[in-house]
Amino acid sequence: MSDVILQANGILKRYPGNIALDHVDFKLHRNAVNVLIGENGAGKSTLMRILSGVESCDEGAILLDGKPITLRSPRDAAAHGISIVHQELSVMPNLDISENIFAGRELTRAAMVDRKTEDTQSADALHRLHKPMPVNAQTAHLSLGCRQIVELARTIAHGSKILILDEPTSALSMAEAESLFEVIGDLKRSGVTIVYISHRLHELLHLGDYFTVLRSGRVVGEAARSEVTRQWIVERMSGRADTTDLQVRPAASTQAVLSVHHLELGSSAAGEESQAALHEISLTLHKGEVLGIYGLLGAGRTELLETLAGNRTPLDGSVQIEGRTLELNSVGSAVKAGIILVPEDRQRDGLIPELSIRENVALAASHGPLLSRAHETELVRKLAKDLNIAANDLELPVTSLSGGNQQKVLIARCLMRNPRVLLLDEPTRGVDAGAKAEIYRILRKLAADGLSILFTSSEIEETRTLADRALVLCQGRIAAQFQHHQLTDEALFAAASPNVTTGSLA
Amino acid sequence: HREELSKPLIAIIVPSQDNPYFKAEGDAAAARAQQLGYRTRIDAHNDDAYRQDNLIDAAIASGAEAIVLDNAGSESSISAVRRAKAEGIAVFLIDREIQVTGVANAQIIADNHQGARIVAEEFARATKEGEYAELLGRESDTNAQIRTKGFHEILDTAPQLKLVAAQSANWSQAEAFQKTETILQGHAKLAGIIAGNDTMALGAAAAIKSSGRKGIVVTGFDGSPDAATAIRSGELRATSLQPAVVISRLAVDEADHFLKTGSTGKPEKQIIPCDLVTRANVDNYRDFEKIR
Amino acid sequence: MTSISATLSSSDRLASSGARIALILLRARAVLVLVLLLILFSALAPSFLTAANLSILTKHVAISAILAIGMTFVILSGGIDLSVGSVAGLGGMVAGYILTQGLTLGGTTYHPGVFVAIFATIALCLVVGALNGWLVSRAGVAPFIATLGTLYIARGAALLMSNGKTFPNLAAHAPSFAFIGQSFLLRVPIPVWLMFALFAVAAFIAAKTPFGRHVYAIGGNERAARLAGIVVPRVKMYTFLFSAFCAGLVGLIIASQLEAAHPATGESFELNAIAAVVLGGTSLMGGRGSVTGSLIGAFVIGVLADGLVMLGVSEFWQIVIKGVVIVLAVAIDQLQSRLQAKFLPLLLRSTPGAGA
Amino acid sequence: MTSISATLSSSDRLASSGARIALILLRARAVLVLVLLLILFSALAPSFLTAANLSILTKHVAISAILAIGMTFVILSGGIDLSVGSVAGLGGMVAGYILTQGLTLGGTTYHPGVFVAIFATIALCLVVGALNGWLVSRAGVAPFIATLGTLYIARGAALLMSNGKTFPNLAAHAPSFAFIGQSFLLRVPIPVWLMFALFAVAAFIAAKTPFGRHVYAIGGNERAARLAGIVVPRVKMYTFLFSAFCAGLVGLIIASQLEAAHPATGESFELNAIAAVVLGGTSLMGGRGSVTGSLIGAFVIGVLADGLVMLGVSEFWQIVIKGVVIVLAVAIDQLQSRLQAKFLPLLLRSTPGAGA
Ligand SMILES: Nc1ncnc2c1ncn2[C@@H]1O[C@H](COP(=O)(O)OP(=O)(O)OP(=O)(O)O)[C@@H](O)[C@H]1O
Ligand SMILES: Nc1ncnc2c1ncn2[C@@H]1O[C@H](COP(=O)(O)OP(=O)(O)OP(=O)(O)O)[C@@H](O)[C@H]1O
Ligand SMILES: [Mg+2]
Ligand SMILES: [Mg+2]
Repeated sequence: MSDVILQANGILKRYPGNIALDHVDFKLHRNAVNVLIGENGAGKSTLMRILSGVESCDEGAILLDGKPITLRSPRDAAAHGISIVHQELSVMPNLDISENIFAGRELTRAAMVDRKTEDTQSADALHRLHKPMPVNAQTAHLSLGCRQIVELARTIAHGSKILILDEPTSALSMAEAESLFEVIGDLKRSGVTIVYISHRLHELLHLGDYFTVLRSGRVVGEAARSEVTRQWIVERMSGRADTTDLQVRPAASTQAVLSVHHLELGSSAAGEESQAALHEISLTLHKGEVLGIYGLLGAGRTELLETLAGNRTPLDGSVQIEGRTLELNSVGSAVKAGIILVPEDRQRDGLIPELSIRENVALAASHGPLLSRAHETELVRKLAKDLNIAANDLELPVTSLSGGNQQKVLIARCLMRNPRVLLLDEPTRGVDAGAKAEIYRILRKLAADGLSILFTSSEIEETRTLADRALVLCQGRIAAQFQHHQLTDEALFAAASPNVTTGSLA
Repeated sequence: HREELSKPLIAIIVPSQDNPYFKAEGDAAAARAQQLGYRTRIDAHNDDAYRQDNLIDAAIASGAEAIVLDNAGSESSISAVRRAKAEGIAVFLIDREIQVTGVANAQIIADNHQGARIVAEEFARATKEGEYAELLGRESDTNAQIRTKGFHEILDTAPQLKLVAAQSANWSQAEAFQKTETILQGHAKLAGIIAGNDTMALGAAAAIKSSGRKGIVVTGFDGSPDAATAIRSGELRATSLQPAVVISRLAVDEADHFLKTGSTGKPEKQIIPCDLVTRANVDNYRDFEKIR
Repeated sequence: MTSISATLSSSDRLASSGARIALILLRARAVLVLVLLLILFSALAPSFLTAANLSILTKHVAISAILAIGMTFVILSGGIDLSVGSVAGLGGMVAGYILTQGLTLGGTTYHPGVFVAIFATIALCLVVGALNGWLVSRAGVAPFIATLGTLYIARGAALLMSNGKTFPNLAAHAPSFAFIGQSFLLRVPIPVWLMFALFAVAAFIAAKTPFGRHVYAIGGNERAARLAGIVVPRVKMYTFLFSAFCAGLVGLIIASQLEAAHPATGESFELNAIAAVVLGGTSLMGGRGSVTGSLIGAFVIGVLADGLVMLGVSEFWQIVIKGVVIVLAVAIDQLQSRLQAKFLPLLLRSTPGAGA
Repeated sequence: MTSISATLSSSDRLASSGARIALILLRARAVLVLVLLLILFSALAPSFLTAANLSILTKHVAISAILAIGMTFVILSGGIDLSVGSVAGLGGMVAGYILTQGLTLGGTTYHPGVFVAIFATIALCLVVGALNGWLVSRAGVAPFIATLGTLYIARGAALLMSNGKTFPNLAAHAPSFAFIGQSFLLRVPIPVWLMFALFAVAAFIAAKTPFGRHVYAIGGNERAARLAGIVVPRVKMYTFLFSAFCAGLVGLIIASQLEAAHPATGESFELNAIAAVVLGGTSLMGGRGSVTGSLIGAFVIGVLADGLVMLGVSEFWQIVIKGVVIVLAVAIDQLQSRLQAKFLPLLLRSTPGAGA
């Protein structure tokens, strides 16, 4: 039988506003790790959603072992032995781990769910992932990382021919990722074909057998591992933001704008999201400084920023802005003090999809009792120009914008309230290369104009490019602090990972 | 409280507590029963036969000696009454009958049919000729059905009267008001409105008043004090007074007699005629009662 | 970069026009149904399309319209208010009580004027509204349950006030009370004026004030709204207060029209109001909709009710038809927005951005 | 690694035990209220705690319990069904019609037996349920509106079947029909048997079958459920079918108890059913709750209703008290889960992982 197990020909996928996939041809090589690379928004997840029956393509054909198949639903895909771990978490928080693993494909005996078998199988799926967890624990109480593991376990438990992993490690600690790589090795040996998507080059080079590069919905390169180098990938992706013109310099002034002392945040297991705890967080942010916070997901960066933004109540510690201690009990109070957050998850915590661009920008900035549309439009237009928001009509629904421009809209929203301190959580998550570079430029300019900026990132690249100074957060504690010239991959990784196994960082 | 609890209980169940007629009915029964040394309880079934069923169960369970009931439907009440009888509880029906005999100890019925006929006759006399509209009660209620039947026995034989609109206002004043306003728009020459009860009649009268139309005859049914006031002021032409108070007292007296002697000493069905109340005799009545 | 902005500009043009079309269609849907009904009834009932009847009709619409306008903000912010019917009933009773019984304070009984009565009525209704707001925004009770509870409480209170009796001929006690429900201004009934006044105010608030925008924002994405510094609980509180205010007003109007206050008044009004809001294109999920839509929706319901009465359609058929209209109108709405989702991309097929 | 898994396992241990505590408390809440009521009424009304009365009480509870059990799945999956009351009314009327009028097919009239009548009733109710399901899962109409529409449609249909009249003494037409509502088995009323049977089945489905899990999954995160390959529309369809089935059963029971079918039967039953479900600790957002809870909730409502009647509490106070109980019970629930959220972190604070 041929080396190609699954083949997608001329896949075309349109979304209102843009074309996600433009006649993509994609080959899956039998029991190998097929790596798919591309900048944010390149179309990787869309392609995978189509191959896993979640979405249907507007044009194109899918061949399994040379025979055309139609995938109308995840069930169809499963029937053909295709399973996927989606990029965005899709666990059912009200179900426990084992229920989640078998949701939709329950094992039954005499029309009854066979819990015992499910539990044992779940348990050893988790075991194969080197991540034993109590299979009857509610997923609502799990960390993002553990939820990710649960989803992996789901696909493993169903023993499928083709396994698609869309950025599986984005939520994993180094060590957890390590054990995942071992599992992938096992699976490959046991004859499973794997699609692996990630933004972490060292992983890809470590794992991949065949590489495909996507750029804005098109295939721009295919090669086997032997021909692939870091260089090769980077060229194809051409994703490297052109940041030559960004001259980063140590903070001009030493005037502390924001200073945090011994901040403590309790972790809670209630509600839909678990939250990482924060311990002994002390930091100072100077006027016009750009301070980066690097860490792996789950490190607690979001918690830190949300606490500073008044959205979470700390157990202990004090926050001073320009010397004045302030009560962090509500977002309102933080905003009054001039601290505003650009949240991590745009869709979930940022945008109001029903409202127009203008309304989203001017959302909470009220001038007097009435909204003067003219005045507002003027302000928003000016901001849109400064931030170079590519929209020629501010009355459009904000959802019609691309990720990068949506992000700029949120930044503009904060600037509307002329803040002293701007907090950005993952400012370039899901933002494509061009826009990324632009956002860097914008942030630098704002800093140059005297705004103090505190941002988090999971990308070393980004931290290095943007930050004057960087803190590394690890499990809720500040693990290290680097001046700009000290920022190197190894140093950051070392500081960020609970226990490092740098061996794999080829 | 103790010796209050030791008194025998008479459960009084009426259709509703927010309608003056049923209110008076219930209160009169309770008052008499307390005079006679009984403990009483008033509940309302809101013309929901199932709720009535539950209320009777509750009465049984709380060991009532007798039940005075204005029932929720001549057919749908039978089984409940039968159950009470089976439990050895005397049931005295007031105001409305049920379709079987030998189950209730007494059925002291306000003659809705006769009442409907007399008010319809007065309506016909007053309206003389022309178009008229009818406001029916909740069409799923037995009384609404009996009354409209009675109306039509008279009015359909009056060739000079023409029915141009018949709408249900569900016994409600507000609904009668709106529907009348609309009907008036549809029929410029409307000469009269015959309503299935007083609250609807009052709603209609209010609508006519606000429309500024004159000389439209409105009649009601029940004989409520509010209706009496409206009759004095001429907004209502007539109503058919059901002797609620008399009926209730009779029922309680017979219940008392039965509980003491084992018989009511009266035939089961006693049909109490309704009185036509017009401007001429309105002052002879007060609170559903003939006072002179 | 160029390609991006290219995609955007072109897609924007389409998106915007698409959005506008959508908006117009959306409005159009309610309006369409309305127009159809008007034509139908005018054809079948000669006296339907007379000035006099339309004035009466509008007066009837006013009741559910005022409730719907109040309900709109609650629903836009993602809530629901089942208590409006009971609150209206309670309001009428309070006015009736004060006008007939007067207020007894420390032994002596005062007979305050109509304005005091009206003021007190609104005040009490606002108390119920505040209770709703508190339960939802502070105690975290689901709006459906919170307002279901107050539905019962307010109804029971109304019945207790008069021990179930009606407060009769208010006109006799306070002739000027008739004003709210019965008088005319420039040959237009006062309730209609009130309706349009409230509509104007509400539409203005929704479109032109920060509060209005906050309501939409909360309905659209409550988390985002909170993070943007909007004080969510306060906004929700105001929506329930406004809804209760409108309910109180309705209670006064009805009491004034009937010159009597009946404790059962307003039963199931809430369903009409909600139906009106939804027919008007407002989503029960919140964030999407308009006050104008609700007004139109109220007209649809009102016209349907009166028209069917005029045609002499039986009560039973009226009920069925009402149900069918509600379901159909909303189903069509859904269908249409689906079609839109389908057909927009096809328009976008030939955007340069994709090719770039 | 070690430290992380340590954090996890420990936090998990706590989390799960926390969850259990929560669950127990949650159940306990409804049970607590129930026990309190029972004690209260037994103390105040001597005849309350008699076998006879408890049997009657349970019979009354059966009605709202059966509706609540059916409603539970709809609500667990994130929907709501306002039409159950009307469907119950319609069901009774269908049975009544067939038993009294017979079925006329092509001129000749058949007088089918009780079983045919029952079968036909259930069948028609399922049709309404299917309509609900279709509107919600296919036409994409919000459950509230879809079932509000069918509420009117079914009610109107019921009234039209007999033109508003009652179908009288069914017992005479079909003595065996009395069985469903009036007979006893081992001195326990049949409706009570039906209630417990349905409860057993429903509890089993919810806890032990894939379907049950799918319902929870959809309520918890519909998108994730779809991605996991659960056929969401089908599941929703079944929930509405089951709800309609229960409603039909209630219609039959009542018709059999009254030996007559009244078209207005079942008005506002839906509110009792929903209240019962929510009192039972099921969240209107879906995903959280249990059939057992709904049963307990139904008992709370039933005991409250009967108990107050026995105490001779005035109808008006009954209404108020009902409202207060609903709000309080849910508010307490909220409060408690808040406290939990507050107190769990303090426990988790000192987990090794955090210290590592
Ligand atoms: N549901 C959707 N509606 C509209 N546009 C979408 C939708 N999903 C994806 N897109 C767009 O399609 C393009 C490809 O998105 P996709 O998620 O496949 O990118 P990706 O390569 O997975 O990016 P990332 O690396 O951030 O996951 C993007 O421009 C995105 O904005
Ligand atoms: N998008 C999300 N969905 C669900 N849970 C999340 C999400 N983001 C954070 N969490 C929860 O918060 C916990 C702490 O992660 P958090 O996001 O605060 O760390 P972080 O350092 O901010 O990582 P990142 O910013 O990359 O998410 C995670 O373990 C996860 O349980
Ligand atoms: Mg992706
Ligand atoms: Mg984060």
